[in-house]
Amino acid sequence: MKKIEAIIKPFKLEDVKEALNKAGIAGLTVTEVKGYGRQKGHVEIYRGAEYDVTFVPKVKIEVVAQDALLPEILKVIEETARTGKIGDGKIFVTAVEETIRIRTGERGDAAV
Amino acid sequence: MKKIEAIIKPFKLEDVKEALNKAGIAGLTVTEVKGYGRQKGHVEIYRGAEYDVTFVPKVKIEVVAQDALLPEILKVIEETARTGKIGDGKIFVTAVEETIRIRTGERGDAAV
Amino acid sequence: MKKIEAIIKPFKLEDVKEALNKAGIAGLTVTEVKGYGRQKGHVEIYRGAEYDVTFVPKVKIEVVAQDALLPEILKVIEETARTGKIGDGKIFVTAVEETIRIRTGERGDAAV
Amino acid sequence: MKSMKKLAGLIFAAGLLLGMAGVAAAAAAAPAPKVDSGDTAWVLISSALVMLMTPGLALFYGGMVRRKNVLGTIMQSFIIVALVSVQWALWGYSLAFGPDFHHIIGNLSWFGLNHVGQTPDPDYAATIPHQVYMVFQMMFAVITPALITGAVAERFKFKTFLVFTLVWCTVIYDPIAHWVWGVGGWIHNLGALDFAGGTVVHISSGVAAFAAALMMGKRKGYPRTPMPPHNLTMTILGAALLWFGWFGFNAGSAVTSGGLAGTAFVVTHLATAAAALAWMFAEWMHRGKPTVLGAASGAVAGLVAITPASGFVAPMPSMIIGAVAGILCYTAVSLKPKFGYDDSLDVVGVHGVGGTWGALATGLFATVAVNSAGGNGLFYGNPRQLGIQAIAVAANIIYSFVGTSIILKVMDAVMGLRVSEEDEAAGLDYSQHGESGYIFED
Amino acid sequence: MKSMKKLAGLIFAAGLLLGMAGVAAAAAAAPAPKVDSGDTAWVLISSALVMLMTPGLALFYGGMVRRKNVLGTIMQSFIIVALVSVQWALWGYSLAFGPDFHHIIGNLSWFGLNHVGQTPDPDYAATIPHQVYMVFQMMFAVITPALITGAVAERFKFKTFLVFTLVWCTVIYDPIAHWVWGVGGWIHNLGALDFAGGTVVHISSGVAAFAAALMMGKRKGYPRTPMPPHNLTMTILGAALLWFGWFGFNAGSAVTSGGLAGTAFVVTHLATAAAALAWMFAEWMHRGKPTVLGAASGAVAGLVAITPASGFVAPMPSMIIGAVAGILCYTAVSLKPKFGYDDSLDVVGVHGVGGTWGALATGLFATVAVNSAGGNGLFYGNPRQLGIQAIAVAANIIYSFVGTSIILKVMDAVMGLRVSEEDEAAGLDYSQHGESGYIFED
Amino acid sequence: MKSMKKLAGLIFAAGLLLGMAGVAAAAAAAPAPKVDSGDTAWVLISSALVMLMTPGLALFYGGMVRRKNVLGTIMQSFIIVALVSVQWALWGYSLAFGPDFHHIIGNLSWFGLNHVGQTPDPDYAATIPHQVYMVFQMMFAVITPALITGAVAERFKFKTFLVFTLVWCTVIYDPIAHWVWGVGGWIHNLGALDFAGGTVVHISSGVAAFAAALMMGKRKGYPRTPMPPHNLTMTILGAALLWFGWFGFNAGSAVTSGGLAGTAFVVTHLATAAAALAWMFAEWMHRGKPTVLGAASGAVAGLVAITPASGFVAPMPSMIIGAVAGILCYTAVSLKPKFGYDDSLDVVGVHGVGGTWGALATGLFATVAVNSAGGNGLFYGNPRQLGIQAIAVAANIIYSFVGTSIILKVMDAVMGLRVSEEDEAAGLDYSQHGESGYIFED
Ligand SMILES: Nc1ncnc2c1ncn2[C@@H]1O[C@H](COP(=O)(O)OP(=O)(O)O)[C@@H](O)[C@H]1O
Ligand SMILES: Nc1ncnc2c1ncn2[C@@H]1O[C@H](COP(=O)(O)OP(=O)(O)O)[C@@H](O)[C@H]1O
Ligand SMILES: Nc1ncnc2c1ncn2[C@@H]1O[C@H](COP(=O)(O)OP(=O)(O)O)[C@@H](O)[C@H]1O
Repeated sequence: MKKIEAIIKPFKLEDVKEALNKAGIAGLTVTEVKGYGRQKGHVEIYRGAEYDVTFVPKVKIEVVAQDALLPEILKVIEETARTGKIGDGKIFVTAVEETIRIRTGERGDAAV
Repeated sequence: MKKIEAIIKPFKLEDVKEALNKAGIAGLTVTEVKGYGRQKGHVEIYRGAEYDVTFVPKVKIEVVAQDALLPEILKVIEETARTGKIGDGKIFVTAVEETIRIRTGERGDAAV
Repeated sequence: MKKIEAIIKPFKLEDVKEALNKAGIAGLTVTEVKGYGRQKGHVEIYRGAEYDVTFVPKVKIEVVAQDALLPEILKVIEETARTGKIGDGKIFVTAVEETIRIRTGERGDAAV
Repeated sequence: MKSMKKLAGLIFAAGLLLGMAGVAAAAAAAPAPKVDSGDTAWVLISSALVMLMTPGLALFYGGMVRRKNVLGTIMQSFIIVALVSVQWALWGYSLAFGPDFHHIIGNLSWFGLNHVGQTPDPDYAATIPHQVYMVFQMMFAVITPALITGAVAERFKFKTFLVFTLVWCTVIYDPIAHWVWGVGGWIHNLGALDFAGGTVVHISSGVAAFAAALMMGKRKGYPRTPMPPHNLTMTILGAALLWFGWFGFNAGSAVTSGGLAGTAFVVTHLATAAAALAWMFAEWMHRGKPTVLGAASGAVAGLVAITPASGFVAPMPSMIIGAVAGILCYTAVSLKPKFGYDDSLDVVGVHGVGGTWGALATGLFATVAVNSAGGNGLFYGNPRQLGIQAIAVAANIIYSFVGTSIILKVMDAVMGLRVSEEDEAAGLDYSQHGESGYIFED
Repeated sequence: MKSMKKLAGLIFAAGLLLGMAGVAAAAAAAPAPKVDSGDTAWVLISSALVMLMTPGLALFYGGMVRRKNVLGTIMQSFIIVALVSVQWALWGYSLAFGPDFHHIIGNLSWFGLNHVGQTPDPDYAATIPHQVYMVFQMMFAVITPALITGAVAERFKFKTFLVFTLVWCTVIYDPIAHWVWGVGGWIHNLGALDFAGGTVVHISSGVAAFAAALMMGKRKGYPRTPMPPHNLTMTILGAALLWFGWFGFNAGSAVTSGGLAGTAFVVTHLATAAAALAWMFAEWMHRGKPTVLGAASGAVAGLVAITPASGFVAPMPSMIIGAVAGILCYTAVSLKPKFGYDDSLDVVGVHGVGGTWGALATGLFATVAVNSAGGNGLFYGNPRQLGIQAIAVAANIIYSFVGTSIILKVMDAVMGLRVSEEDEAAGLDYSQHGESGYIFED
Repeated sequence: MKSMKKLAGLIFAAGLLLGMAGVAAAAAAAPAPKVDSGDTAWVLISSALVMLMTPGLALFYGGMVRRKNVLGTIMQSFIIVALVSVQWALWGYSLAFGPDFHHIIGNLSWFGLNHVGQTPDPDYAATIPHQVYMVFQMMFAVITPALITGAVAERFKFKTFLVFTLVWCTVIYDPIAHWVWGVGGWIHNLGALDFAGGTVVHISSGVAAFAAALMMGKRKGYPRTPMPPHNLTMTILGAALLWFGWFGFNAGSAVTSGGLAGTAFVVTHLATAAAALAWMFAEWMHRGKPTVLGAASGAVAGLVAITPASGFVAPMPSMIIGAVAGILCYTAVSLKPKFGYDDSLDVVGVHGVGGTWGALATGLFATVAVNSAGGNGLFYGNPRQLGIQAIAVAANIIYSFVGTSIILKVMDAVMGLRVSEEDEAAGLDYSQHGESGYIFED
């Protein structure tokens, strides 16, 4: 199995979830994160003083899936999350050795 | 070393931590996440309009441990986090290539 | 590529980010987490009753980078995040099979 | 479709009420002979201040529960403002202050505010419109049941809570108010002193809270799972609004704007100040840290304790009343875990204990030098007053405890007191009201 | 450098104002013959209460938007307090209450509060200083445009908003206030009853909100993307402050401290209570859950509806007015999605509908038994009053709708009404003000 | 065991206080000859309003610090309400307003509120009970030291803070209040005008804040680490409560309810409005965005500046005073980083600068047309007044700066001013009070 981690713009979350859902992926986990990269933060002003806010709010989506689904998932995320503007984010793929569904104790592909 | 990532119901966190502790695992990291899966979210009502809240609050536990401890850890988490109701969550296992304790610079199994 | 995950003390975040930046690493993702380990939490008092707060606030930094950069990154994080006091945190290294930059579709080392 | 029918039903019900309009309105006529504009201004603003206390309480309590119950907790106080006000205007005021029936209750001749008009009722307040006195008292009737909700926070079923509140006000609060403040009430006739509601408001609610906590049982997980306050800044804001509003509660109870109101204002503030300090120092010595929640709780304890005494005691003794209240209530609250019941937000320890201490302290420190219409207490040579106070306290405790227990027993059988286990785990906000307190994502 | 120049410019502008100081100050002299201290105390504190309503509204609205717009939303109300107060002191009060010009507007002879001193103006309030009456009215002028902002929340460009507010107050609010309350105003002369602003404040703003929501267009993503309230605890606090302040709004409108203020206070409270319950029950039946936001919204609907009636109706009818308001406004708000415009925070459904119902209900339930200077409504044998009320309502609706639409049309062409798409996505807090509402990290 | 002993000690201390009860209570007797109910109502509610300002300040400041210090910051203001009230009742009021001792301080004959009863003291307020005047003044004594805490936020050791507050009030505030307001005070005798505390409250605290910020040193990380406000919605709420309460502060200072209170109310509001706008526009021009924190800060600057002038100037000049205050204070605050000290929440820039400007502006714009008991300023033909104002300002600045510096120096040596580095990093909430402001998990 593979774990696909995508760091995306928060307002794209709903769309990506819908698109994955349509592609038959009905399980994922979401984390609020902050990112730092080419896209820079912004400046806020408090009593005449400027503050740099370096981190940009992002959302991390994690999907664990059978190897065979990988290309489809990557495609879906890439297409849905893309705005073409800097800061669209990254996708990372890693290998997962085992998966367990806690409720049933199922393991492997069946548990995803 | 292995990294065990478990997505569980938030109210099980304390129990799982205790159980792992008893099993000799005294280090872990916890992240608040939101999950989407078989367990559906709920409907909220604001001024007569219904809103779907699709994501369910979950907690992610990450434990990095020596390979030998893996079966025991999986067992403890599975047993403690299980309620038998939908939404109990998943456990994912991945390989960790290196571990470092920042304070001492120790590496590998000693650093866990 | 490798993914370097470092759990560090929150007040070190800014320093670590700066140091990584200087070392040429200009992308990373940050998550607020809570840790449990040798460093214990603290006791809070509400109306004469004591509450154990077992988890300690930590910050998780994730950097994905080319294999060649690994030693340098580890060194930078270790040195910058170290205070020598308990609770300085851990660094975990895992293998990343694929990286994609969503905006451009670039893959592999180019995408990092 | 079905909901349209229901709406129609509601509109029909409103139509019924309409029938009463003509009758009731007549009561508002007649000239107002001796209304004093200054006294009226003071009692009007005091009524507004006391009204604000219940939302203040909502925040005070709301900050102390877990996040998932914040709206459910706030809602209980908020909706009580609406519910009890209607009850009061319809029959509550008449039961409490209407013409006496055998010294135990008012009759229903003031139902729907009949006879309660713009002219003063000299029995209660000779220089302000009767309606103003009525609305001032309304705010007391409102906050009393709201206080109880703290004891059973995080598990009370909303539907049952609504019915309980209506019944409790009618069966417990209204009679007690009549006994103590109503013309002809038996405790009133005894000569008991309760300036602004130590017995009527705080003992009755504190004791009801005790009965309710026992009957309701503990929150799931209590005491093993920590349930720390989710937002103490909200609690502090609530405490501040309570303190602010309490000036109306106590100094407004003079129902005139002069020296007595002034003294009541001063002693209210000083007792509160002393109590906040006393609780803070007690906790500091006992637990090693001076807490913000402690200071706020101490302030409330002081406000509670000075309430019955506020129109009868001088400034210096008020500080003693407050300081003792701070220490006593802190001790009571600290000992709670030993007794093993789950009074979630310490209503018993603060209102029950503080109210009892205040009512008795009135029997110690009262002096006619402050209020010639009051009396002297033990320290001013009149031990009898302490005895009378003790009787009033005991009567209130017994009646409220027994009465509340019976009401809850019946309601438990009929409707169930608690939300289901799943609903409790999910939190009241979602399970009872379908809402979230905070959504910080976007 | 450049910014220093700008500062210099500002200081120069201040200097210009200085020139007027001498002239204006003279107005404050002359003896005050018959000021009543109690009446004055009541209207002073009422003014403070009404002032507090606008920050209360800021919180009420602020809690209902998404996190990223909380400051932008709060700011609109907050800065209106400043902006409209200055407008009112300079020319607004004169236009609204100054010597009549052809029954449609006041002239400018009270510009800069000229002739508005410490002596009462018996035309408006015989027992309080004229300045106190003026400042009380100021707070009404302040809150009215603030109400509108709810309809266009989360997308209004700040700069345009400032100009719009100034123009709207001058061209819409000030004349309407003159028509209804000014000596010589044509609706006033007709005999329409509007005790505290059902037409002037609520209809005018509710209708303007409608025009603005239409003109401004929907929020990006509406209605597909859920936009739930980000902090209902803030909204409840806001509602509580509104309720509290509204006692000043309505009972203060008696401009004396006696029986009339008392009745206004009582009916305000009872209508609000009934409306909160009615909305809650209606939603409960319709959607299956009694919501906290519903109870708070119902309370506001009740406050709105009783406003015009508050000095003319008796307590029991006030509960009917409130209950009907709760159901009506809930229905209106629930039907909004059918109409497809985006009135973000339901200003039309609450203030437009509630204000209209209240103004008409005054024509049903008014009775001289409550206020001899008022009139009788339909249910007290005077159907004519209902007709007059209907005319007043219609005139207000038409004028506010047409006027607001024209103003916005022009401003859209000249300055643009909405923030850019990116700014809307980023949120008003950052894009308009460069700030964050909450930073919870450290 | 040990803690039980401590509790016993506390109860014993309470017993000692008890001894004083009899003595003090006697003072409350005697008939009240000429109390006016309207004036009393106004000063009573004003006292409540001013009391609310300190919790308002707690929120205003609390929102501006980092999350980990929110309770610690709120606590400082909250506990000051308790601490200073007790100090005031015991000896503070006597030192400030008691019988004059050589024009520099009151003597101790009013210790424990001896001689402060229900009868008016015509020297201070002829128509309200002396106790009411005393409690009104108490609230001023409370807020003044609370203002200082903003300058040293996020690092002051709680224990030291408590002692410092007591000493500062006794040694700095009480004498200054006597100089300016006490019968026989030397600045009072000079003819300086300070209606509601520009010098006594704002200059004294603003200058003390300066001394304290210098003595305490910078927060760890300042200015490199950004320390933005963690909750501006809380700050806005605080600002709103301050504005609301300030009507009591300034208009209540008339100690009567009539034309003078009315003008004070109006000018307070207009100056605040003008200042909020002025700060907002200044920041907009200077930094490109109109900030919400700027508008709120400007409002506070305006409130500060109009305070000394509020009973002496006419409405139009008040807007100038406010507008200048907004620009001046914005400039001062913007320049702070250049001077390199860490006045965390800009107490110097707002209260020090604003208070000084206000005191001097009183010497420019005062007119007997507003208050015949006041005086004329420079623009009304009396340049002398400006000179007197300048002397008052200078005396206050010097005394407060030197005095505060000495107190802090001594306390630093004896108890230490700052929390340890680890405690500062962990935050005051946990390190000083063992609590968390927000726990949003469950
Ligand atoms: N090397 C990296 N390791 C981990 N996360 C990264 C890395 N580079 C970028 N990110 C994440 O991706 C986000 C977007 O990256 P950024 O460089 O701003 O834009 P883009 O991907 O369009 O070039 C960042 O905010 C960060 O969260
Ligand atoms: N394929 C997946 N990848 C990542 N996380 C998943 C996946 N499937 C489920 N999850 C996580 O596990 C949680 C529980 O899954 P769910 O399908 O609701 O229940 P169950 O595991 O009992 O079948 C989800 O809320 C989500 O956080
Ligand atoms: N085995 C582990 N797996 C995952 N996270 C761990 C593990 N051990 C420690 N951590 C994380 O590292 C943090 C620091 O560890 P701790 O044992 O307190 O101090 P130190 O690393 O200095 O020995 C913990 O709070 C936790 O977040």
